[in-house]
Amino acid sequence: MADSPTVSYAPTEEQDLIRTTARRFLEERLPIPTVRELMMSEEGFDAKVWKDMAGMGWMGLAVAEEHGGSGFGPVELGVLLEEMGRAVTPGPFFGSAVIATTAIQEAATDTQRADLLPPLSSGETIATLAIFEDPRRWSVESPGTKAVRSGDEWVIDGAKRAVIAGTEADLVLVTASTDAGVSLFAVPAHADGVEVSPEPVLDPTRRQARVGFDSVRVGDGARLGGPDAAAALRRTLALAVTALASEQVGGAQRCLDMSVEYAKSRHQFGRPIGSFQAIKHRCAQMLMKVEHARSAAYHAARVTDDPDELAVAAPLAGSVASEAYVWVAGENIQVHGGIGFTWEHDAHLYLKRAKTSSLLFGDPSYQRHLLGQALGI
Amino acid sequence: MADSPTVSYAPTEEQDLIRTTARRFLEERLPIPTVRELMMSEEGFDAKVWKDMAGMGWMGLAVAEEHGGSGFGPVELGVLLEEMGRAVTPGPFFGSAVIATTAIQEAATDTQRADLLPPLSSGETIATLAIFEDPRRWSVESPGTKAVRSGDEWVIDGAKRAVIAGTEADLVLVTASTDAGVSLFAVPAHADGVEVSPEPVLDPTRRQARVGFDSVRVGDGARLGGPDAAAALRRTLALAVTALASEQVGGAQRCLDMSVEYAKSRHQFGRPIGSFQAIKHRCAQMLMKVEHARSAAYHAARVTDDPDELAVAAPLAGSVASEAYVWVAGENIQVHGGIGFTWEHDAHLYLKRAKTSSLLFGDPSYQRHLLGQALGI
Amino acid sequence: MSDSDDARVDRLVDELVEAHPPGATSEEAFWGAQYDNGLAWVWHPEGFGGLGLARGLQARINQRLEKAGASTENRYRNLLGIAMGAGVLDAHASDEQKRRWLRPMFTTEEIWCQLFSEPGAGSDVAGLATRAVRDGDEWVVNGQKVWTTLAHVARWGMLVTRTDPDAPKHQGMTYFIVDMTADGVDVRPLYQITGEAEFNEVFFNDVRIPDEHRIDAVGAGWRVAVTTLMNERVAIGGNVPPRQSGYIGHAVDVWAESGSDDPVLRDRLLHLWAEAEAARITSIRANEMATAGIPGPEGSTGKLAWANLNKEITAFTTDLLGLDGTLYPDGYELVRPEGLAQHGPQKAFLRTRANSIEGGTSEIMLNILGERVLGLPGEPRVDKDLPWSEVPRG
Amino acid sequence: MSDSDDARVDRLVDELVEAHPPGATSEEAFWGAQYDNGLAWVWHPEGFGGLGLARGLQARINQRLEKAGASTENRYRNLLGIAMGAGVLDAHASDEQKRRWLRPMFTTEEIWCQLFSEPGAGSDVAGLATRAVRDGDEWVVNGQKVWTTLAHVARWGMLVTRTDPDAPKHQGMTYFIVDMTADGVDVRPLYQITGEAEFNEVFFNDVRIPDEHRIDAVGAGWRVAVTTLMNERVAIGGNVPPRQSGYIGHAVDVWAESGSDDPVLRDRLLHLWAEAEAARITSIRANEMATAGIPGPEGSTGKLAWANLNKEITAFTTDLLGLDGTLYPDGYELVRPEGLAQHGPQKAFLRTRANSIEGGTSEIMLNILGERVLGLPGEPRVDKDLPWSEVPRG
Repeated sequence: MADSPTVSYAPTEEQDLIRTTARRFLEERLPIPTVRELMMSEEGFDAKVWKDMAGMGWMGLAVAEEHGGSGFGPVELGVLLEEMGRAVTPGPFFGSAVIATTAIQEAATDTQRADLLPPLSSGETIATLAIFEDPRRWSVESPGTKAVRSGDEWVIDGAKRAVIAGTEADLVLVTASTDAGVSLFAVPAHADGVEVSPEPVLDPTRRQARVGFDSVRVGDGARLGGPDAAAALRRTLALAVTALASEQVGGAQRCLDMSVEYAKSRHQFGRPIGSFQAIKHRCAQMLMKVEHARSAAYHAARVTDDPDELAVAAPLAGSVASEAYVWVAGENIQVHGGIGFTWEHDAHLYLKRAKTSSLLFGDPSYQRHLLGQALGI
Repeated sequence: MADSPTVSYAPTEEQDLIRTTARRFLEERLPIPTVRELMMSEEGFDAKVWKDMAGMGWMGLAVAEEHGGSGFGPVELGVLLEEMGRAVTPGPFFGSAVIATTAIQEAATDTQRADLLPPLSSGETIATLAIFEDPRRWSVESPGTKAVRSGDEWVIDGAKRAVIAGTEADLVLVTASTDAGVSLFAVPAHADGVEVSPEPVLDPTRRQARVGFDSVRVGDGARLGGPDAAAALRRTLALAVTALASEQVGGAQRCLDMSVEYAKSRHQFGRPIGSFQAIKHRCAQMLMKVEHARSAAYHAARVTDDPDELAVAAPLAGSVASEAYVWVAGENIQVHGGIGFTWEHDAHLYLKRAKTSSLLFGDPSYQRHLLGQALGI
Repeated sequence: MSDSDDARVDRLVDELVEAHPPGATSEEAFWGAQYDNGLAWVWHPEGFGGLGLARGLQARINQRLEKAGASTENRYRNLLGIAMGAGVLDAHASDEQKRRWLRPMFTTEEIWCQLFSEPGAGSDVAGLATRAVRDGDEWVVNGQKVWTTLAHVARWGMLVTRTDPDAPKHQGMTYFIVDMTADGVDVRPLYQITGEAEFNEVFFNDVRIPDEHRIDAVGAGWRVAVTTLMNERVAIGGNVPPRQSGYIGHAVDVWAESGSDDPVLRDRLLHLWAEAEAARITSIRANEMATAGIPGPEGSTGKLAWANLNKEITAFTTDLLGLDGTLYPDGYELVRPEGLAQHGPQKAFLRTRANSIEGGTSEIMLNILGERVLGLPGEPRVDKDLPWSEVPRG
Repeated sequence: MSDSDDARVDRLVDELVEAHPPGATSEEAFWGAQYDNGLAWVWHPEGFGGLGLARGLQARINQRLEKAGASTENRYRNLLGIAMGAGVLDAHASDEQKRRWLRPMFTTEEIWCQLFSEPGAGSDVAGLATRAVRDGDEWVVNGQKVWTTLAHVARWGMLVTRTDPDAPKHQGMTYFIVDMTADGVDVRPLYQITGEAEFNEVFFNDVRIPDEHRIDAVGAGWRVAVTTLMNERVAIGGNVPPRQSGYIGHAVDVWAESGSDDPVLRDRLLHLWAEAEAARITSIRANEMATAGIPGPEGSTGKLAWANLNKEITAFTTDLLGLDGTLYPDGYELVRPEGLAQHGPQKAFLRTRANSIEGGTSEIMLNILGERVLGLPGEPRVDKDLPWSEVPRG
């Protein structure tokens, strides 16, 4: 077994700046009360805030400058997502600026990139990746959705679920089986035959849709990259899992902070509850899990250029961060007792985000399965 | 799913009597210091004590009176084994009086029973069941050991491992593949071609041997029961797991008692350590696990006449009691701190017994696999 | 309980049913007659819904009534009154108070609720801060209670208040029955993370309670509260669900529907199944022991075990749904639930998070197991003898 | 540390190696010369094995020495002396004491051991009961210490004693360097559940220590002990093992050898692999932060994490062996182990049970994380200000 590449985990000044700027923006523009309003609203996000996020250059943070981005990489994107996770930021950012944008970067031709990325980087266009169909199948291979050639067009039929940002998207990237394998097509959300139905979601800060394709016709140029996009799609998911892990760390850290704060101030039996070992040791274990998740997430974000290492690091981060966040978010409710179980308290926003995130790209045991494949175990 | 049969778990007066008598005998004749001597000795048990156990009627406790036993059942045997587990009683009792005796009761013909059981009930003969070969295969089907017919004899070739009481046994019951399936043969330990090699064991209070069979010739009468003993052997193992569960409960309860005792008397920081939640809550969790294991063990011992229910109850007891005992025995060391890690302290005797017991008939996940088969899950 | 008692209650039940055929009698009327015939709480004295017989006989009476087609629904409809309130009145109230309250309680004409927990007094109920100040032959109550079931439909509330802030916390409390329709009582739904409100917050703003609605002596409130909670235990214990029912049964169904053959998930399911079954048999053993009058440790582990199991099982079931586990079919509508609706897996996952908090947190249950069952020493107490007003709070 | 310092130590190392070619010099002689040239503990003052430079430079020196073929084995052979004892002497001892002890310590001519833990003082080291009574210019010591590594080969022991039983526990202690060959010092092997004795019990029976072997003031023993333990932390931290090494590497090997394809075991293995790798990266992050002078929470979780992981991994590996997991190939011979022998899975399973006890129990580590890292309040202390003689013990 080769040892892991040596990388530095300490943040650069630039990364610290991204963090402080992001935290300030989110505290001012998307404080929890605002998040709660949006999560109960029809749209689920605020177009004005979205525009201003774009103004901050967030949508193009990890996009090349030639495509209207700032040319940063997964580490900087991770810092931003950590802050968004901390603030349970609602809206299509993850679906569009992370997943869909990555898919285009990984799968599309140069011309297609030059065509599609700028409006995404500027936030004018919101895109989504529609890939999953069977609720327990997270593989990109041979989707049930089919694309058939007819003349110089493709006709797409099928249905996708768990389409993050599907309700907000103008552009749908959809995977479909062709004779050549699995291809990725860019389809306008308003194209004939495309039906987007919002789903009732456990985590109302991150909307999902089912998207149906009924003989949807697109030109040949709508196929992103070559006939077989499987490898690009696998890499896209690995990068999505890596990015999500940073968001999970941010949320888990916030849960730990809430618990520690409460354990210091809440008194029962004439003592702060944090002076009882049952609570103190729980918080200490939360700290350990958060730090382990952080390590796995930071590592994955730093090795994305090394395909072999990413194949190990991404599912490592996915499984560790998912389990840590779900556990910490649950224990945060327990530390708070009754109040933590109320709608008015914020603890549940994190639990719902945590549980959802642990399933979006495959549950921890599926992530471990991928890890095992990479390790030859 | 049919509900479980209604049974009573409360002990009868007779069972209470068996318990108190057993406890007194073991405290007088096999106190821990004696156990420690025997566990470091060549033989590993005391023939004199064995004789006196026989005198108490223990070897025949669950054997029919017509075969020299006292005609009690698995519940009474469970009570006795619970006490033996509490005392980490060394010697071949479990291998001979439980496993081998059960195998004969389940597999042998009336004549063979009438022939073999009396000397076992009286303790004159010590027997063992040699069944396992591959370290991770606990199924009775198609062993590698073969028995071939030659004239009016059988010729047995093969090797068995993890033969409990193999070092003490006069009579070896060995499973072997024949054209008809898997058969069970009774072979004298001193027969030509039988080689018994003692193994160095993790739990020195329960000895094991490898037993080799090199063209061992036995008469046709040595085959116990019909040509295919698979069903009888499966039932034998289910009953062995059931019996072992009671022994595990006795050991686990003793670990809990040791921890509670120590937590009350041991002071650190001017307080009994049991007043710290870290220790108090640990002990409470030990209590819960012990009680759950007891429930599963008692239930299994009470439903042995109902094959369908035993198929559920035995692996239930096997998995729950194994996990509980291993965990409780480990935590008992933790509660004791440094002293619990020393050879001179008794905690390790229980840990070693617990770990060994959890593997003898298949680890907990194998037991759960059997449970799933019975439940259709 | 002697056979003659068995025979007697059997006869009385038969007579009751004959005189008031369940089919032809309104439930309220039937329950009134049941009360008048001493078959409501058979261990209560005659004239107060009982016959002064053994408590164990009530189960026999209820079974016989159900067999005869009579409803025993009132025990659920007015759970806190019939299971807890009645016990409190029986033990601590004056005959006049019992006469006023027991019969309409049993007929469910008057629903009861319990007002103990407060925002500042959760695990530490004895730390409660709701004040009652005497004013002539009335008491004036100010404060807030939480986690109150049925408060929005209740006529009467069992209320513990602080009447002497300068006494140590366990003293200086007084117990009242408060009219929930009185001025200054404000009941608001308390929404949970499921989006439903099973509970209420109750605010008391200068609520006046006549002194004759005080239960037991001034300052005896903690003793009365303990009686209430003990009756809660008794009420909550009792019949054990069948094998593979409830959440684990649901998990098995979801597994079967999923058609999955993933061995890792299967092992997790079987692990939970085994733990649940062992806990279930433990409850059966506990009941058997309790009936035989030998309460052992088996009895004390159930609450803790089921809290953990319900949380783990429902979390597993949600995972089993895969991407469907990220959905929430009912949506978050912030409503009061209709009765005891069967939860889908996702709502069950959220709802069970409270199982390790409600009715005693798992941390408190572990203390109880450690101290009361295993006899381990308690924590050093910093609040026991201080005047309540000087105990640090927040 | 400035470049000129880097350059200077590089030059001094080169000169040392040139003057005493490792190949042609005995280890003791070389280490002696290294000490005399101030390259032993470079942050010590000149004349005491150092040059008064930054501590961080020592790593650079050691690497350069190793590259030049010189041995740094003494740091392991005399771990407790060179890693801990030297720090204590540097911080608390007189120049005369340093001159007496530092050089032979570094050359390993005199091995050192640490005498803190007692049967009655485990997690609560400050509760120790070994008495030292002044008698003229000597002290007479009686008591027992446990878990002492190397005591059977050590010449000197770092000993904390109780000299004033009537002072509060953290006061009234005094620190000595005791001659392990003195009359009345009785060293006995302490056998573990593995059947091996890595540790010793040390009994003191009227052992006389000259007052000039006292470290720091009478009553300052706790302060000196804390210095020792802090040096222990520094010593224990440091280089992180490569990925999939140690117990998890062994588990993967056993898995591969077993040829098993059991998906449940595979998931368990991968779960442990992931946890171990996350903990390992956390240690790397911790080192990076520490080097950068920003000690964060990463640093404090390692001991706890590895204790749990080592126990779980070795338990898993034993399960992986199936029936072979019930064997104990080495047997229980009650011997002192030869060096740091590589354990088979079963012995590793037993040995790691102590990982959550030795060097601070996991319960204590959780307190430290909770209180020092997260800033949670401590337990109410019943023993802090009492005279030690009145603190309940046992």
